[in-house]
Amino acid sequence: MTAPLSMLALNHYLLVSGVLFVIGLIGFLTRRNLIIMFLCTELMFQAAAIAMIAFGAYYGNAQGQVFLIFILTIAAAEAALALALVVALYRRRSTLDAESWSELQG
Amino acid sequence: MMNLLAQFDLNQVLSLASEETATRGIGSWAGWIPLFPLIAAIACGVLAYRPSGAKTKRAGVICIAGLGFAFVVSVILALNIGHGQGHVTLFEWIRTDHLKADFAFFLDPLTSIMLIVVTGIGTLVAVYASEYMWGDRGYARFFAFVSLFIVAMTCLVLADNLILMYLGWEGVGLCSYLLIGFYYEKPAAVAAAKKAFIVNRIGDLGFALGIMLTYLQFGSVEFAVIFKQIEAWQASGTEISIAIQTIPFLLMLGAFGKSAQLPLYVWLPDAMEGPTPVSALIHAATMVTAGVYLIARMLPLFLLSPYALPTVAWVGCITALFSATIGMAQYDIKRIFAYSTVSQLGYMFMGLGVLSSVGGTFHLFTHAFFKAALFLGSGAVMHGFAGQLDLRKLSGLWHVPGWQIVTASMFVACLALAGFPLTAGFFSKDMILAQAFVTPGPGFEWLGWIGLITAGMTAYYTFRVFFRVFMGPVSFKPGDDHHGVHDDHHFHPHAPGPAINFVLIVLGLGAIFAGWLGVGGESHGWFGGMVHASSANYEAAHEAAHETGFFSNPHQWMMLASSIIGIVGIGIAAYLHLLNRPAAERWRQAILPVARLAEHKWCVDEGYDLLIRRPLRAVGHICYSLGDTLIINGLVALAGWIPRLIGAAVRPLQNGRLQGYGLGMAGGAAMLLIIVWWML
Amino acid sequence: MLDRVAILWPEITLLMTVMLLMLTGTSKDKDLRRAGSWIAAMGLFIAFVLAVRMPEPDTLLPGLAGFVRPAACVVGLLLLLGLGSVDTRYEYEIDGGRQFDPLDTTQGEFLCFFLLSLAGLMLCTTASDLIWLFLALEMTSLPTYIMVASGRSKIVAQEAAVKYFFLGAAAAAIFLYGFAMLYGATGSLHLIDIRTALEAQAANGGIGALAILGLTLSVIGISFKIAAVPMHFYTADVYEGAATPVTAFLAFVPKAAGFVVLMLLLSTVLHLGEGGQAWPEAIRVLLWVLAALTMTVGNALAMWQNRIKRVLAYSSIAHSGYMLVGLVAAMETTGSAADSPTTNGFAAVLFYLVVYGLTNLGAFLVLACLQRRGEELETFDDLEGLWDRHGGYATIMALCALSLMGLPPLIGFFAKLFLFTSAIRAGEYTLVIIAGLNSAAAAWYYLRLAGVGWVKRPGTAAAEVERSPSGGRRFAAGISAVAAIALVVMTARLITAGDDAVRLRTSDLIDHHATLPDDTSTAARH
Amino acid sequence: MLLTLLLIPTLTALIIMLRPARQAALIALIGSMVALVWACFVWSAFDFGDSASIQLAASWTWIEPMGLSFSLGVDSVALMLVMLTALLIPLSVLGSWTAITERVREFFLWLIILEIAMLAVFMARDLLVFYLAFEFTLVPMFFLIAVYGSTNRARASIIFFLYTFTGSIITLVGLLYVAWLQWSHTGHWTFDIATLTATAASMSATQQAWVLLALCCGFAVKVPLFPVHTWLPLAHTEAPTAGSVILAAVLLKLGTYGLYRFAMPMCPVAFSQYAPLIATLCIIGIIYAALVCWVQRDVKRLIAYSSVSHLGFCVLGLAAINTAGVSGSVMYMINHGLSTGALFLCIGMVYERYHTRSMDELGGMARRMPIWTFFTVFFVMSSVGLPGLNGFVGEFLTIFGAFTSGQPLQGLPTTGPLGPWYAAFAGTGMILAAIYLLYFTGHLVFGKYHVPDASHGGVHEHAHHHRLPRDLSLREVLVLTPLAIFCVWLGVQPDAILSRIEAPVNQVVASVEFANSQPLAALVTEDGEGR
Repeated sequence: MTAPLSMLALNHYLLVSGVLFVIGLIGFLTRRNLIIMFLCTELMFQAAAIAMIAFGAYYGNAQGQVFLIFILTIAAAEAALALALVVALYRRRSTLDAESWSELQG
Repeated sequence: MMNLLAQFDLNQVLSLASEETATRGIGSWAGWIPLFPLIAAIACGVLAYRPSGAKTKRAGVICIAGLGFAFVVSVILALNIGHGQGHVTLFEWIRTDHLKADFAFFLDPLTSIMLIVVTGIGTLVAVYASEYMWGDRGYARFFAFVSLFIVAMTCLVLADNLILMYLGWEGVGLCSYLLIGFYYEKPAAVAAAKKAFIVNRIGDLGFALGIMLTYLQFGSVEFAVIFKQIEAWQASGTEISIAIQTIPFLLMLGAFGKSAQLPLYVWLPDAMEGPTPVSALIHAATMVTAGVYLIARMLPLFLLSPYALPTVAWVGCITALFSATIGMAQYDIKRIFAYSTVSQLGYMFMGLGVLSSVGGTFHLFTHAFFKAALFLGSGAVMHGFAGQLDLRKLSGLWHVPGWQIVTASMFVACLALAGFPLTAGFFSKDMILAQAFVTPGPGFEWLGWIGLITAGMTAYYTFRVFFRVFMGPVSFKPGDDHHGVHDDHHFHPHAPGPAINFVLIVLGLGAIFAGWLGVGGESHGWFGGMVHASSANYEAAHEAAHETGFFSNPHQWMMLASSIIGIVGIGIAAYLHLLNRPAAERWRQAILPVARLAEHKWCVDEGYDLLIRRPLRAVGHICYSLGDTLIINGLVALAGWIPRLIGAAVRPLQNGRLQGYGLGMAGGAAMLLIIVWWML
Repeated sequence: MLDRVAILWPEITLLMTVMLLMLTGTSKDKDLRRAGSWIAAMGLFIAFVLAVRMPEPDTLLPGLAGFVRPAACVVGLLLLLGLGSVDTRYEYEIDGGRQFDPLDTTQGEFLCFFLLSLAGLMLCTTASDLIWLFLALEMTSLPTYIMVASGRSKIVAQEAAVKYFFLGAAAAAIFLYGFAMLYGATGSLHLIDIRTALEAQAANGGIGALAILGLTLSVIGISFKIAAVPMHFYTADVYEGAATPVTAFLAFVPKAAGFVVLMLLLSTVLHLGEGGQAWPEAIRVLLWVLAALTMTVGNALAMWQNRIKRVLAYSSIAHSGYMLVGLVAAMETTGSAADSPTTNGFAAVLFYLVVYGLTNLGAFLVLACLQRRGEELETFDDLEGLWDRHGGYATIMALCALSLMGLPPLIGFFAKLFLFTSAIRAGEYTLVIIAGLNSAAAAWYYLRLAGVGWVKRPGTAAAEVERSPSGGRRFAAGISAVAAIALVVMTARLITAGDDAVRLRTSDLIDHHATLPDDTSTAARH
Repeated sequence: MLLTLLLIPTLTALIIMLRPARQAALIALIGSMVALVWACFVWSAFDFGDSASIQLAASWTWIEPMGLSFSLGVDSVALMLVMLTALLIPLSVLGSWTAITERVREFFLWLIILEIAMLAVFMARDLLVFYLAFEFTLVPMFFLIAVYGSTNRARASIIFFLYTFTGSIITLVGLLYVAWLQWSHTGHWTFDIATLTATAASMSATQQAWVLLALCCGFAVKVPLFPVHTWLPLAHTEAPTAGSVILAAVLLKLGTYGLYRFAMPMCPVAFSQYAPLIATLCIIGIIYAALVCWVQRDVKRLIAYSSVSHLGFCVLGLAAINTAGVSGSVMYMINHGLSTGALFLCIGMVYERYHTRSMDELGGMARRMPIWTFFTVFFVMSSVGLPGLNGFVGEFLTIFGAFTSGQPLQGLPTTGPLGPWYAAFAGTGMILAAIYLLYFTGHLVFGKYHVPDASHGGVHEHAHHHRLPRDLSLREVLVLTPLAIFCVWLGVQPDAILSRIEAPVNQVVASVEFANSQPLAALVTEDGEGR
């Protein structure tokens, strides 16, 4: 294993993952298209993955990377599910606009 | 009721061995007196509810038998009691370790006098009513209530402790409510009954608080214990605490409520709505004298505080004067006699107040006879003239055939009431007035002079009624009460029957000869002896009176002065209402404003209504509409609405838009992070 | 790694049943397809038998699995009964002569997702590290998204699925980030190592800010599963959109998984608070605020609803709030012998979970059993005069509603009682008062729910209400109503089991990490 | 022994459920009569020698870790209230024989369940069993009002339920605090009333004040003390006859019994500290409710407000903290139950015939219903407090207690926070009682006879369902006579009850006096305190 990450380098990685997470969150809240919204959630997942890797490197043990692998698998599963759902929705409402789905309220 | 009978545990009553005192076991007979009227009450009650009850006279007979038997026993007791005392305990009533009150009777000469008055007049009224009430739908019900009244009154009089007296006190209040409201279909009667009960209740509150304060100071409510304690204190000369001195004032409140004195007299004139026998029995002779009996019984306690008896005297005097003035201006015969009763009661209280307990009680005794006669006489008039009571519409009854006996007895009773020499009223009133001038007390001379003036007024208004109704040209208009249904134009009065005449004769004789009981011997004859032997006697100031009198002997002087005043009063009445009736109208015009005010009873009723009843009802409305529905329910509804308000605040966020939810979640998460960050 | 497999037998049986169901689900033979639910029931029963006998896993709360897994299986069985035949339209068409096409049928798959989600819940209980937690949570929630989407053919089901999926994914991202920060603060993913690291940090100068923030983020993320306040927005729409049996499933399984994971996560900082308090001050305040907000908002919003499913949705939010009170109360610090089971916060939460699961299930299944013109019941006027038309259902609904309200003789009261006693023991008087006032406010709509069937006469809408075909639902609803009364007798055993379940793992066991404590006592307990 | 008293009504309830609706009333009557006979049997088995101690106790462990055991036991005060309940249920069943026409079986079912709950409350020796039954009485009462009430019954029943439910939850928190305090001292959980009272009495004054506040929240709402009484008139006007009889006669006594059993012994120092405040609330309640009574036009609301005013006396007796006051208050609980219950029955009988309760439409019943008039005037006089009838003894003793409380009585040092002025103001309540009750009698019973619309009155008598005679039928007389006999018996012979409840009352008063005289050194150590 290479020398563990110095505190300074760790902060850089964490900064990147933080920014990535916030971008994902904002994208999720603002973009109307369902697929884009799903991609934003994927972005948030990856932000967490980067943080995981950074901490793994900082502590010099591989647990972070193990966790990454599982994050990717779950992200893939969710992608499959999301796309299936989006296809079903498109067949029903022939629009991908998130605003059209507001029948249930109160 | 049946249950009550079982409780009486007959053998105990009959057991001749009475507890403490050594009289010839006379106390145990006392138990019988309330028992018989009670049996009569139950029997009449049962009769009242059987449909056939109204047709037969049986109820009247049962009631007369019950009361008569009680009267006989009372007379035997009065003869045997001499100057001793009797005591019998029937059963334990309230027994907590603090408060002990048994259903026990205490008998002494004062009680036996009262018993004679109550049962005697009661029997006579029952005889009168058996004919007077005949034909009325509630015939049996009337006699049930009358006998229940006698039970309550005898319990009151015989009670050996204040709480049992309170039972009798409220019992008579209940019976007067039921009897005043006897014609329950007349709204005026129902209102009068309600008014009587409530005003009495105000007095009873004072009485109840008085009982509690007595218990607090003396540790017991039984007379024997209280009097023994007072004697011990007087012997040792211990200083009397303020609390003890307030007890008489509280008891006085109760007495004035029941005996219709100044502040609480308003219910008595309205009580005339009830049947006349009721007015005669309850509102003239027996119930209204309960207040006098209470003060007479508790006289030693009243003597403890220097200001109690003078207040009693002054209230009595002012009430006498006040109601005499109203009495002069009324036109309804029964109302006039009602105000005269209030006035005479004022005299009795004055008598007690000026330490002439003999005078007070003797006046009570004689008043019972002649006032009952007056009421029953006016009842006969009312019965005969289809409910007509207005003295302007009746005249010259003396000449109408069959009405001579009524007129004669009315004449004798009026003489007694006016205090004509040698009649019963004369002797009793004279004792009171004489004592007023003699006893040293705050302004007692003034009392005497006011008493004399009121005596004059009494004479005037009594004979105003007599001359108007019974003398002068014969002319009458029937009233609207189609008791005996006759058509109007050729109406002929229906003369009173034998029962009514017999009772009027007996009462007339009583009105004359009752006076002699209190004359002779050094202390007012047999009657004086009896009163002095009881707890109500008061010796001290009596002998000292002889030397310093206005003339050589106050009694001779007073006899002279009051007879002059009486005759003058009668003379004026004769002139105005017999010889020159239009002159009466001219005099009335002369003092019109005062006359009209007096007619409206000095607007006391309206005053009470304005000052007390209406504000209370207004407060009631405010409490209900504002207090309950608005404030409390409002607050409760508000408390109920808080969760809904929070809901309303949060609800817009639930608008169903996906990104709206996302925003909500992100915002919430951020807020929580800030809180946690702030906590670090 | 092999030793961990030894404790996973119940989950393995479920997975095998899933495989079997996938095969039978698509077979041409009609009655083989219809037998799917029986196979699932058999699988669940075997899982239950195994779960009871499993040895204790070597995790922070070793006893937790022994309590939650059997309970999950029991409630799972009832849910399965309640499921009955979801989305039977395709089956009708087959009967009506339509040519069977394996691609279109959803019956078999639906049961598979059902069992997978349950397996996910059971996996949560034996998690010993963050990865396992994350996977188990995702395994619980992913199948539910599909069940919501395919459970009902109406469009609202798809809308509910969309909302549920997207917000779920976002929440997952949040708690994943939290896990990352937790890993960053302690350098290990194993819960036991995290605990020792945090104990060390607590010993010298308090737990680090990164660890606290990591924990907060994960708590917020997981609170989506239990529908705690900031994350509660989806609940009403999803519960209303999904088919009623699915809603019943949603009301229990994700919530149970959420609370189990919360307990495991929070037990890393249990008893590490400043000055010997149960929680670090920041975490205590976080949980306190979550509990108070969830209760109040849940009840407040439930007041306004006129549709029955939305009322039950908001009432389930409120119940999460009550359970959070139990979390705030946590365990007695001294762990002394006198520490009676009834003042142990975590035990109260577990007990409440089981009781809430059963009674809420009953309420939903009554709705599932009835239908109006083929559609599910909507508003209160559908329920009017239920007593005159379907006496049994009115009684079940009344019993479940009154038990949810916490009316004394029923089991709901004892559940709330244990919460109150543990909160009082922890000194959280204000929270207890808030919980009390909340359950008083909640009484309004529960009373409306219970009383509407009895008090009013059947109106026009209610006249058309009649029974829905499947028999299983009636039986399941009946059992849950009986549980509301009969469970009172079992309270003593249940609460003691709960108390043993949440015994914190003492630190001395950590060194011989590898050897499993062959504690035979766990088997005997049930 | 006591458990069978609970089992009999449970058995009746089961039989009612099984048998057809026609027979429900009969079964309910037989069941409640059997319960009454058994209650008399319990009365005879009860040894009044040491009536202060808990007798006929029996207990079964229910939730062992919680220390909760289903334990029953009764001292003479509780026995009196058990007898009152056992007496009133058959009478109200008989009273509503013809009143209920549809959903008959559920009506009698709820009535019997209500009886079980009430009996359990009075017989409970375990705090939680008391609380369980205390709250469970709400459910049958709720359904009785909601299903069988008159016009806006839904609102009234919900307000009734929520008002009491909220109050009792806060009481639960108070009780749990005491139970927890006991656990933190001794280390084992128990809800036995005796042990908890001992622990509670040793609490510090501030703790006692808080616990007292919590207890009062629940019980004050149930008693209806002044500010929290508005649910009672609503519940009464909407409840069916049997419902309002039970509500007035027994359910209100749960509050006063709670104050007697828990508030006084558990927080003696705080209770005597706040007794003047409680007494003032009672007096305001007495006068306020009496004045409001006077302006009512709806007869049932009038009697409801009169109950608020009367129970003000009852709690005043408790606040006096001396033997006379407390025994007067216990007497009052029983007397009020009898007389107001009977009044509601009388009103119910008129309502059954003319279907109206407002004084504007109805009046002068005396002419057509003489027997009914006798009973109504009799019970009015009993509740006005006429000596010789039962109302007087209770009322006089409570006012007497308030009067002598705090005054050095002849040789008997009585502690007690009140004084003569409290008694004086409470006394005005006696006058106001006379005013509004005679206002009621004046309108409804006496005065001119008028009926809603004459035809209706006539038609009604020959109306389709039960042809009620114009005056009282034999059944109705049978309902009222036992109550009348009890009123007279308690009025003439109050010793029957006073002597029997002397011991427990003295015990409670002594415990409060002892606690007050105790220097507060024996403070609860502070570690038990939470954060």
